[in-house]
Amino acid sequence: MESQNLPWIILLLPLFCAASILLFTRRSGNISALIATGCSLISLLLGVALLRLPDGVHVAAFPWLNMGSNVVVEIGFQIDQLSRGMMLVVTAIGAAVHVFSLAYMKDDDGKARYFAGLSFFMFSMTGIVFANNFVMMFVFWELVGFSSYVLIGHWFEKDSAADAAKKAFLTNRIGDFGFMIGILLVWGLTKSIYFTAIATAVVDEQILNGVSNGLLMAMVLCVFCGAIGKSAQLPLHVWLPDAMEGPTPVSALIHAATMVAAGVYMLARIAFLIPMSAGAGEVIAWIGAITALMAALMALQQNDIKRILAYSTLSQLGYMVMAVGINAADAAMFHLFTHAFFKALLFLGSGAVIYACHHEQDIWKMGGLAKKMPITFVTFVIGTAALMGLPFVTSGFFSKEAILGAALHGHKALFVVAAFIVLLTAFYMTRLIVVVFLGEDRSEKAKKAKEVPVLMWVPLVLLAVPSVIAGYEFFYKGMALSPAFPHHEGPASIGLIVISAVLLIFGIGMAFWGYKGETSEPMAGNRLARVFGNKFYVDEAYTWLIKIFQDGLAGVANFVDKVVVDGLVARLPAAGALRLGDAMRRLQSGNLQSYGFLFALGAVLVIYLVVFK
Amino acid sequence: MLDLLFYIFATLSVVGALGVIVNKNPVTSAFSLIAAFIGLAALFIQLDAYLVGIIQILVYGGAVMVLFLFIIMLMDLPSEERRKFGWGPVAGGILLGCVFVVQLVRVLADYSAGSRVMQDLPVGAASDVEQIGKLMFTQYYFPVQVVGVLLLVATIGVVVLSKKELD
Amino acid sequence: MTLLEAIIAVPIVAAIAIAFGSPTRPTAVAAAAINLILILFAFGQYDLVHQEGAYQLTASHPIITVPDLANPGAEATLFGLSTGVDGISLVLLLLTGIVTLAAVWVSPAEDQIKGNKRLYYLSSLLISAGALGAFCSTDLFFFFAFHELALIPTFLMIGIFGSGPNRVRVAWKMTIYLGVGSMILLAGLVALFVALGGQSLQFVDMQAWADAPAAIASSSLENGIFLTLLIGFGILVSLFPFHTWAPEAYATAPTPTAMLHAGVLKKFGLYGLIRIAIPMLPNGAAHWQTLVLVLLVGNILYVGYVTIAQKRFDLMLGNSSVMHMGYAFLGIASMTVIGVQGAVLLMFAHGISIALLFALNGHLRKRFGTLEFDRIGGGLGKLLPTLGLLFGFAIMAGIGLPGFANFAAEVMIFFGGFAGLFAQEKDFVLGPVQIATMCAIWGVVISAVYGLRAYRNLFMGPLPDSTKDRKLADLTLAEQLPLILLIVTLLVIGFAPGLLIKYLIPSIENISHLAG
Amino acid sequence: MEVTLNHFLFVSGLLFAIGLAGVLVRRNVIVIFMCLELMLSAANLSLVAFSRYNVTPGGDADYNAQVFLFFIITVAAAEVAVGLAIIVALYRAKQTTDITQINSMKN
Repeated sequence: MESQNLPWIILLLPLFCAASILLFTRRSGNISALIATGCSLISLLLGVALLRLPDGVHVAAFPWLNMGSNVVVEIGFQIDQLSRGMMLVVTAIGAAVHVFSLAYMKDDDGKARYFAGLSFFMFSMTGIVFANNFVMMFVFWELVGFSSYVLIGHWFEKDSAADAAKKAFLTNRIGDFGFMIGILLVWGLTKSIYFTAIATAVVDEQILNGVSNGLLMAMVLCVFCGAIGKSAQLPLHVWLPDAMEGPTPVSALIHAATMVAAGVYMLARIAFLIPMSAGAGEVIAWIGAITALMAALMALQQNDIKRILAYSTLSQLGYMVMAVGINAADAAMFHLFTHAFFKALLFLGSGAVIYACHHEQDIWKMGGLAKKMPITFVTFVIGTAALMGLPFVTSGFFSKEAILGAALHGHKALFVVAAFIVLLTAFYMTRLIVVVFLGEDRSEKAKKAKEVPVLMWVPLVLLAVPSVIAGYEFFYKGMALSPAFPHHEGPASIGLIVISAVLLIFGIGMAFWGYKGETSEPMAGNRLARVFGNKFYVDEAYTWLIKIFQDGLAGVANFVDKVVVDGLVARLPAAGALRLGDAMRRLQSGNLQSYGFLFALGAVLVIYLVVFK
Repeated sequence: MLDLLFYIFATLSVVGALGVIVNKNPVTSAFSLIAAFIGLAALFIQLDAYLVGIIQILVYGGAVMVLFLFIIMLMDLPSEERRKFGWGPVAGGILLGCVFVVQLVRVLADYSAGSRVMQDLPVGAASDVEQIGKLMFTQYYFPVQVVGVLLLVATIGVVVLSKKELD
Repeated sequence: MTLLEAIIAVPIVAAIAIAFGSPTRPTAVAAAAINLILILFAFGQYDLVHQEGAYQLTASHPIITVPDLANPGAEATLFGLSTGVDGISLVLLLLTGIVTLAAVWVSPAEDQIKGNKRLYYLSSLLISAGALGAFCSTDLFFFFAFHELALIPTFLMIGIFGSGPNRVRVAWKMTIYLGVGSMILLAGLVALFVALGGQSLQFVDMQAWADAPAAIASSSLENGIFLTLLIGFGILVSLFPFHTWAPEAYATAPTPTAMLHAGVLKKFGLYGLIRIAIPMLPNGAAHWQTLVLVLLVGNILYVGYVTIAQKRFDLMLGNSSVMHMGYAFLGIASMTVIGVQGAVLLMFAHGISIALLFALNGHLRKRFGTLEFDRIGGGLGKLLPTLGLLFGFAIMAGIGLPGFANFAAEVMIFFGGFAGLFAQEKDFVLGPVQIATMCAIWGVVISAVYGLRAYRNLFMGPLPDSTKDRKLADLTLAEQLPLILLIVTLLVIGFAPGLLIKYLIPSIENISHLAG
Repeated sequence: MEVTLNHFLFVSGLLFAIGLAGVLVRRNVIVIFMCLELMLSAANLSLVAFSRYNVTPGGDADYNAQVFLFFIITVAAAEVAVGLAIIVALYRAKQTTDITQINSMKN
């Protein structure tokens, strides 16, 4: 096998898998599941093999769309540290999720559709990771949105799932609206859509000198719009929590580890563009920070185990976006990398809990699961520790320190926000652990819970390993990712560690103190807590806005179309013609002789005009 | 002499024509029309168009008018009843006829070539029957065939139209 | 008889055969299939390498000749049955061939047609013949006349076989609307013919006259002619605000007619703009560019919101087809090679996808008798999984998901819109084209809103009690085949748009005055 | 006064005008039909007159016009046959020959 063909195989294998399920094994869920899982395992192997491919290796590209005028959109591959590392994440978590799903979706009717969707997602995500140009990235960008639609709407006969799928797709489309304009602006200004060519033109040739800052800012922020949609940043964050209507393994793969991180990945790809415009980075950083803060606050008062994790994902994505905004794309990618493992772990863990509790998702109906599900409990705690950034022993610690360090150097206000979020994270995650795993069982379902089957806990254990070690130097050496792949290079400063450790302990302690032994939400009556619990009423506001601006506008447009436009353009002339015809009809008596008279009169007139005039 | 004959036959045809339109009874109208056709035929003969004149009498005065009379009698039509005699159409028709005649007079007054007198035909020239026959069966051969087809179609059409079951 | 003449003749012959008693369905399907094969054969005959996008496979039967002014003693054709294809018409021929086959195929079996069964099949073939003739003609008269020919069967089909109580009224409305459009168009074409010297109705000769320096002396005359043509063609393509005939007509029309008209025949107007108005009146086109941009934004945004408000699937489809015409107009109005290519590709892609949607619409109507979202109530995904799957493909194609041809076309149109930025050197300013393009990109969001809403309301959610007990048959294999034909076409072109674009590029680069 | 071409033309025109007036004045459809025949014959007269007065270079009459007249007569005969058949059919349907009563084309 030519190693240059490796990326093509990684890209197309899942597509063929999805296509063959769609075409041939649609009726048989089990065969489909095995095909898809097999493919994902092969992909993992290939993903590891990809690490050996050198930087900038030439991979044959497919000229997908040759528009003429020297604009060619290729399906091409940019192989560098960034894409190799990201590919490892995608294939590794993809494989874990496939295996987990084998058990989780065992008795589902739409198993074939589910696995086809997963495979198709793997294909799309691979495309994003490998993309060497904007349009190709956009193509796969849309396709991940589509596969996410299919998977969120997997249980489409539930109203909530159907609505969530639609919401996710549409919200992403709004982001893509900006993204497309951004791509066009970049193309219009730099005359290229290829990342390397743009980088050369922008950084080396300074082609953008002299372009007004307003236009440059519009360009950067429009591209960033894509990330807002895909990575669920404010104000387009609303789809991600709702996306939890999908099966839990899907949430782990798509809505925690990979797809939502694509926005950050894209920003890291084009990080060189951000400093071109004064102020754009600032905007990006603040959007990220506010998203992180608000999401963390919302997470405090959620009662659905998956939603807590969803808001935590939002919060972490906000971190990464903030890091990109302050020109620390390395730190962002590092956090993306580590976060992918432990968040996937947490989601799969929550999936195991939900599975054990017979699809109960309310944390107040669980409790005391630590004894019944020890493996799940231990791995979940490891994931939680990584998420909180427990110093020195978890991967999350290093990556979060990298971001905090960058913020401390770059922007003090952002640092304060970020540090506060450390506290909040520790609080809500501890609350989750305490309520779900400790104490007494609070429902029949929780009482009957038992450890999940082996197919489910093995992925948990496997994911727990990188959750711990993915921050260390040796991990990168082993994976041949160093030195260019962003990773930990020692803590920024002792002070930073102390600050975050104090905040961490404070958060954990508060949560223990507040939730130990409680059987229902102790802060239920608190007005502020209610605001958090209701997600700052953003969804309600959006529903209202959509009602006014979209449906209202549509209604008005429809009315105008029926009455004004149709009236002016069609009915008014039609009425005029009818009136005129009515007048003319009086001449049509039906009497032959009057016609004859008129005819003869006409003849006489013609003679007069021709002969005598 | 010939001029006198012209005036006699011209008067005959005009009076016959007027008779067609003033008579209430269609049978009388038909007979007036025959008179007008005979006058016309005589005028044709005066123009040395013997064949045409004879055909005029045979076809129009004979066949066509017999057909008309047949139909009139077949329908057993009474004379036009005097119900709601409309002056409008009568006045309009007469007015238009008069206007037409006035225009005719003015046109003819300006038509200088019209004041020619008739020249005698050259002596020894072929008769009109021969000449017309030659033309019809050489130069106008194809139109003659077409007219033949037309007559056939008309015949069939009449048969179809006259069928009782027509509805 | 050349290949192109055969392509035009096959449906006409088949229609005559059907009128005289040939079995309807087999004849029609066979004719459509043969025609598709002939069209593919024409693709093979077309020389991409040497001809640089000129008309090929040409044939001419002069009807009236006049003395050639440029070449004393010789005769020049004033008008005659001339046929020929370049890349643009070739792509549209393929569209016609595919949609005709699918449309004839989805036509109901004879015993399900109420009324004259021969007329039903014959009309579809005649519409197809009219479209093929219009796309193949290189003579202004036949270009126009073939299109008119196709309008008659359309009228008959809607008036006789349409659904709903208003079918006759709707048929008249559409026919009068299109008749007025054709009349305005005819006036414009005559004016163009006279303004270009009145020597020839042949495209090639007219173009040669138009390319001469100062071909039309007065710029106000040129502008006036272009405006007339724009309105004439615009009415035929349902350009805002002349669009209100379309949704009702498509909602009422029987399935094959809706497929053929929305999918193929409507593209005639756009084809005319690309073939005649833009290349022969470049200054007029430049003069009215802003007006066209305003109108097409009306198509995309305004009609887009109208589409969102629809509560019946067929009306929604009709409006969405109007909306998507705005993209094609944008591609043309951008006056760039990329944009015009995108417009032609969109004509192809939209033609296939809207035909697909109307076919599915027909299947739904057959099963439910209604297309109101509220009365169907949703949840059909479990009940009719195959229909749901194909429907999903169609909806996703309609909203421009990558992988379908629609996406490639839309991307090209957007790039065409921004290609103008290249023209300015350092002083980058967003012009009206760019602003219109941004509005058009918002249209992508709008189409996702109504597309997904329709899918959500029809196929997702719980099954309502009203449909729970009904025995509804899923699509049979015979019913699936034409749909799959259309879907596969969209996917193939979506994955490899180059298959068609390589035919388009040389021909479109030939159009003068397009920005690179 | 010697008879000139104009005399014939005037008679022809007069007959035509009378026929025209008859068509417009009379209500009996058969009489109207007769008037039409009269108008055709009147036209024939001018044809023959021109034929006789516009001599060929040899001094002979121009017989082309007379051939044309044959065609006119033939067509007129056919027309009479068909027209009368229509009138009979119409009479059967409507029981009248009054054309003011035959106005189904209205509305």
